[in-house]
Amino acid sequence: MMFNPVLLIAIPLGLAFIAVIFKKIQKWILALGIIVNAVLVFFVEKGETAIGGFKIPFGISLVLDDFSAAGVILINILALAAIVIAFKKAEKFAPVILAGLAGMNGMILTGDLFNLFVFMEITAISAYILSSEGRKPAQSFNYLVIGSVGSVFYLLGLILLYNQTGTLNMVLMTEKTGFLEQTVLLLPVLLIFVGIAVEAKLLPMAGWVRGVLGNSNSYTGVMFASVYSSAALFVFGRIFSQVLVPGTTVGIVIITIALVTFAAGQASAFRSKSLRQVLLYSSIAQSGLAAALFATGFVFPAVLVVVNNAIGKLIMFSAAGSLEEKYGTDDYIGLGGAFNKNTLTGIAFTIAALSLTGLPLLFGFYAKLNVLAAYLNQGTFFVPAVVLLGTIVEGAYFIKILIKLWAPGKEGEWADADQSVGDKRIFSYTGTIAVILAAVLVVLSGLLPDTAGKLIAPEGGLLGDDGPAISLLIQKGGDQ
Amino acid sequence: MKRVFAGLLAVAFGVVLLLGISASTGLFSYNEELLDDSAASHYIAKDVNGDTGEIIFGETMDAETGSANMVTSVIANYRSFDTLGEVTVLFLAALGVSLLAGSMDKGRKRRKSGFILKVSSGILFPLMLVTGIYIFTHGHLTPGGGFPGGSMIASSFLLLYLADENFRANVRGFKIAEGIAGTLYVVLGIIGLLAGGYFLINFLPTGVVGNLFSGGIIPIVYVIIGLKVGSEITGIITDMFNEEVKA
Amino acid sequence: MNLNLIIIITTAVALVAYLVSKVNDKAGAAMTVVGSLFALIAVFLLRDSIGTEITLLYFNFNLTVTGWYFALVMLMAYSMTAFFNPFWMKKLIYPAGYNFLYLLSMAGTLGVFFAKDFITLFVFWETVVWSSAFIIQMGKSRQAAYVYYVISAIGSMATLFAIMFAYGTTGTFVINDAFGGLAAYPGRAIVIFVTFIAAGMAKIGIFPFHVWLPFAHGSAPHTFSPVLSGGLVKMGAFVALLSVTAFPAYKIFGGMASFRGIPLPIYFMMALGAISIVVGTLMAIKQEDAKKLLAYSSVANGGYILIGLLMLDQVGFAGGLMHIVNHAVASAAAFLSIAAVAYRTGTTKMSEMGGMIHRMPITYVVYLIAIISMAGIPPMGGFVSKWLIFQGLADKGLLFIAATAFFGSIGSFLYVFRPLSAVFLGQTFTRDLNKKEVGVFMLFPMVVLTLLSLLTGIFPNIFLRVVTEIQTSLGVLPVTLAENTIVTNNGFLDAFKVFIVFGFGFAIAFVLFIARRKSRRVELMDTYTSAEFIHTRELLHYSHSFYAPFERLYEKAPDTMKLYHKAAVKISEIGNFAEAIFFGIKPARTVLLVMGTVLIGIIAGGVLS
Amino acid sequence: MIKFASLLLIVIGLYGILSTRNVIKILVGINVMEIGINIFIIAIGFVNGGAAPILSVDNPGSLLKFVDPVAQALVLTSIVIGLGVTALGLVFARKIHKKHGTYDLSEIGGES
Repeated sequence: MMFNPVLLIAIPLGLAFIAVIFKKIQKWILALGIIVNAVLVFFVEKGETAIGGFKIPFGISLVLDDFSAAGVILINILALAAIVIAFKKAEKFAPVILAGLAGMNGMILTGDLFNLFVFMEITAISAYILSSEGRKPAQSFNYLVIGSVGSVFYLLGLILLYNQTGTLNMVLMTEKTGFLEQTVLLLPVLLIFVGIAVEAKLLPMAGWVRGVLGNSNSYTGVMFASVYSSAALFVFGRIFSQVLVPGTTVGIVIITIALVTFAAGQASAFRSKSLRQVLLYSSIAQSGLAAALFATGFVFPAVLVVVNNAIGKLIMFSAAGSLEEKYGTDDYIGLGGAFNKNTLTGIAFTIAALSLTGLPLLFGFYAKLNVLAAYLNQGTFFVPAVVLLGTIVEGAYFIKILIKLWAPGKEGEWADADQSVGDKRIFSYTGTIAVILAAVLVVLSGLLPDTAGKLIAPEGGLLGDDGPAISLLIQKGGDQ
Repeated sequence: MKRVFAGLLAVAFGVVLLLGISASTGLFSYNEELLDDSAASHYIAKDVNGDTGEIIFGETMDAETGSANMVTSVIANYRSFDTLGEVTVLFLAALGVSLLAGSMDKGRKRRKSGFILKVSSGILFPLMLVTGIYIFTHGHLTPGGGFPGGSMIASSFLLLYLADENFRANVRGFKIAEGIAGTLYVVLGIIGLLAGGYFLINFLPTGVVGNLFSGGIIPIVYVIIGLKVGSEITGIITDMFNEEVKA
Repeated sequence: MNLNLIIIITTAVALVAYLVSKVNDKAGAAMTVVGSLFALIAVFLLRDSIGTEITLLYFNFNLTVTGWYFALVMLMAYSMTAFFNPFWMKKLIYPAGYNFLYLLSMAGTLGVFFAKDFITLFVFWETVVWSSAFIIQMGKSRQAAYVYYVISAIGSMATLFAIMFAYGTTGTFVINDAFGGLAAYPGRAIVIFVTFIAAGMAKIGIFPFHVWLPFAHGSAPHTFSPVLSGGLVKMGAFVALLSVTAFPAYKIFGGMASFRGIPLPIYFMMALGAISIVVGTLMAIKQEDAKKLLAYSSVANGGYILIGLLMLDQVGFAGGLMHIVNHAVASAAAFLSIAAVAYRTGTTKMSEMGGMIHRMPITYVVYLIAIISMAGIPPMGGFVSKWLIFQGLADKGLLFIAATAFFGSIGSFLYVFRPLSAVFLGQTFTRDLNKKEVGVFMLFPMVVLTLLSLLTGIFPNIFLRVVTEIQTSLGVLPVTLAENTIVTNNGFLDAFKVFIVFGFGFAIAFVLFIARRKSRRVELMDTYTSAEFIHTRELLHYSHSFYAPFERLYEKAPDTMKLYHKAAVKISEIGNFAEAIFFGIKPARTVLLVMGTVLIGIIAGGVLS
Repeated sequence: MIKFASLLLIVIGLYGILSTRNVIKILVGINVMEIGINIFIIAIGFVNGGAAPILSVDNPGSLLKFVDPVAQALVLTSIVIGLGVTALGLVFARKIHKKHGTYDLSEIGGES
């Protein structure tokens, strides 16, 4: 039995409204909504669904192709994982989270640019509300202002395009903007880029990230770094690899911004001493990488990067948030040996970090391999060099953290368990189980890259025609 | 100095916008025609799903949307999904206000208001309420609709707040009202999905263009939106007032 | 028994060892002995299946005689060191993790040596890098693991770039095909050659990547340093070998400018090897810590290996390959003996020990023979291989490199004897008077390695026969071997005769030593000068300011580590800058930047189009 | 002309955001910007000589010339979204005031 994809939006939305009526049981409604969505997402019909029964380029439609399917599956599963990790922290925001989930699903699924704007706003507002958990109203306010300015810019760009094309439908827009000159497109595309880049965490629009993510707890951290940012990146991918494919001039500008984001993110993470700050800068860097890939048209590698980053940051932010809640600090210098008595979470954290760095046999390795192959097949050497240099820096700061958290002890003396901070139970049981499952997923998909690749791109539909036929590059080893 | 710089940058940005926009659309001229085959032209002719000929006010039966107000037909039918989202935005904002304001503590006391103000606002209140309801029930015929109507309802409550320092609306009641209205909207969509195969499809007969009972689900949607917007904005107002006076 | 089974079984044993260690860490450590010995024997028996190919999951292996040779060296280092593991469990923070990673990294090295395609090579390579980084952090220094990882990562990422570049150029990952197909792209070939060999150089510890060795070798758990120096460093040698053989460097660079028949890119690498010899030697002389000293000696020896391998000729290449065995055996033995001493005394600082020969005579002999081999003094194996390398250099007339190689040989006399005199000779510390020789279980691997060292020195042809096989398989003219002599253009070497001569001399010296043994023992502090007692014990110790005047000659030499520090500081500065610019709490800043971005974007777009 | 005016409003709003540190004024700036963009959308949707897009006794047939109803619908949505964001922004402003006793961001200092 396959269902209409609109249910992915309608069910959480309806439940959000219901949760307001029955405030007492809202946490169970939240759980129900998230679980139903996480199951339903595997049983939705592929293809284009019209809303309201109007013929497609004129009515609003939802597009569920390989790309958006990968997106919604990721988002809904991550949302489930996030509430499993910290249900207690989530429950008071039940309607907000449900509406936010609907917004994210809508963002990824929609085939209409204005509808996208509406869903982006839903998502953004739910994010503003969640950011208030950081108890830093000035940071939330900063986020809100940047988000509003971004959305105004997006709207301006969109309306300029509408004036030229008379349509808001993405497919038709692609077709009609094809006839327009680059000079005419330059301003609207840049404005739209700015609007999306706020949520996608690209510099310089990511000014809010440090304040918001740097004060996140184990729930909101996961939501921002993993769920929201993946959704925004999927939207970025949709727009800039399929709808408004940037021509060379706009493309160079966007890709430059994305690569600067990557480099600046890695460098900032390298210098940070606080765990959450390292992670948030690393997220920014990964967003930059994914954005550069999307804007170049390398969709599949970009999706791999997004997925890898999402799962990794899910694990790491939940751990960082829990550490902060326990010790009041997440300065990793002061948290020596925190994993010593919390081995399971430690292992999950390690796997996540290694996967982000691209250690072989973990999922991240295939992501990196595909990224490099995409560029080098095209004959671009500059970007792979930047990516690899970034990876060295990334590996450096991650191993610094891992060493600190695993092996306490003075320099010049053997690592000593007695010098480690803390208690046996820093992390909640459900949280530990969730992160372990996520880590197992990373390892399994690393060991069986083929299966994982098929899950992400069932018919190779993300690869495009001229892309290398590498669902996962690895098999080429023996073939020839 | 900073301001001068900000001003210069804003001006530079404005110039770029000007240039960029005049590259695509004339800045001092307006469109002479709607673009051929644009969405708007189809919405006006109500022929998205097939040509039905000219729509004549008061004559055409069972047109595609049946709403005389084309903006309404766009909002509540062609792009009803946007509107659902828009309602959700407002819903989230109201929720956010109540979540955040609820966690704040006392503010200053309000001044006592005069007798005349209290009485006259008591007279105005039902008038405004009724006007609001009129506006959203006639949204498919005349300018206006759910949002203006809802805002009017909310402003009637705002009037009471301003006029009477002891007035307290029942926040919980508004929350329940908005929840129910929102749920009904989604349910309406799902009924459409079950009945017509499409979410939010206009599954009722649309009647004669221009009649009060026309437009299929459009008036229903607008009533829902009106109630919802009204209760949401009232909720926001109440929360902000409560936040100020909570002792 | 095939390779897949070996890898699977060792990995499985690693997992079992982890679980067993949770119950009883010593039993788990014993599993590492079992696992590594099993792998050693099983790989030894693979000799018959050389030339076959095999696939495990998506990993493709190719059993070459080269890989077999390297794998045996590696497994020898692993299995012998494993005997020490049970005695160090108490000191380790994660005994179970140690045992697991020990065997995992061992399985990883197997994959590297038998890899048929780049992906396999890289996957196993990184496995080894990470698992050893996690072992090193359990030792005396966290910084060590960090430095080790960063340097390795620089190499790994450069190599990954080369791999993907070669793939982008030729469309295949199979090592021989991908590299073979590069002949048509000489421009790309240079980039690929240089970046590919980077990982190897980082692992061998070639200048400027040598900085991690003193950190990691010096501070790793004592039971892992022998593996690092004796074994893992050889993985780098393997990559260096690939860069001249699988990547037919001489063929591809054949048309380029060359220096005495060596194409410049290769000569450049050899020069780096030469610099490593000098740097390693000079730095080793300075060290106060026995393990750090040995680490720098590994740098120098890595230089020899690299130079030998890069020559890819009849003699020098054979010398390089031979030196891999010799250095692995000798360095593992030396590190193990220092570990044995540290097991008893608890320190590796030379100035805190002395006279251990009276307490641990067998360990002393092990160390003595190991350093003789490392310094390249007959009759041990190190002499044979260095002799071959010198022959190769002399043949080609590579004067500069030959000079540094000689310098390194002489320098190694200076440093290897320092721990000998400081740790084993001289006065025994009172604290150490009641120490005993280590147990049989620990003596066994040391003795085995010593015997191997002797074997390589007396009958080098046993090993050189395998070397000739490798040379043949790579299409290089094999070194000429007679019954028990090695013949080169410039002469011949009969190692056995050399041994007889040296043995004779040693016997006479020993007899004299026994006959004249009349010395009286006094306490170290039982002395005075200028009618004053000396209270500073250090001043009386052998190792104190041993080569102070000599060291003064180069104490101002620049420290390579500073370069890396500077790079790190630069990156932090960029990070600080980005943070200061982009991340504030005032939205005005961000809005300003957004507007600026749009402006610049428009202008850039306008300019570009 | 109206397009020009609306652009001016956008620029004024931006200038407001850039030049003030007061949270309330920043919100005002955002609102000015939003109004500017809304007017711009309406102006884009305007058709010379077009009637208001409502069928009525005066404009009975759909073949007549109407202005773009889509633009008006979009503006309605955009207004409501702006309202929601402003409401939320005001609450944040109140929270800032509660916490720091000021509406001025530059007086808050390095809250991170």
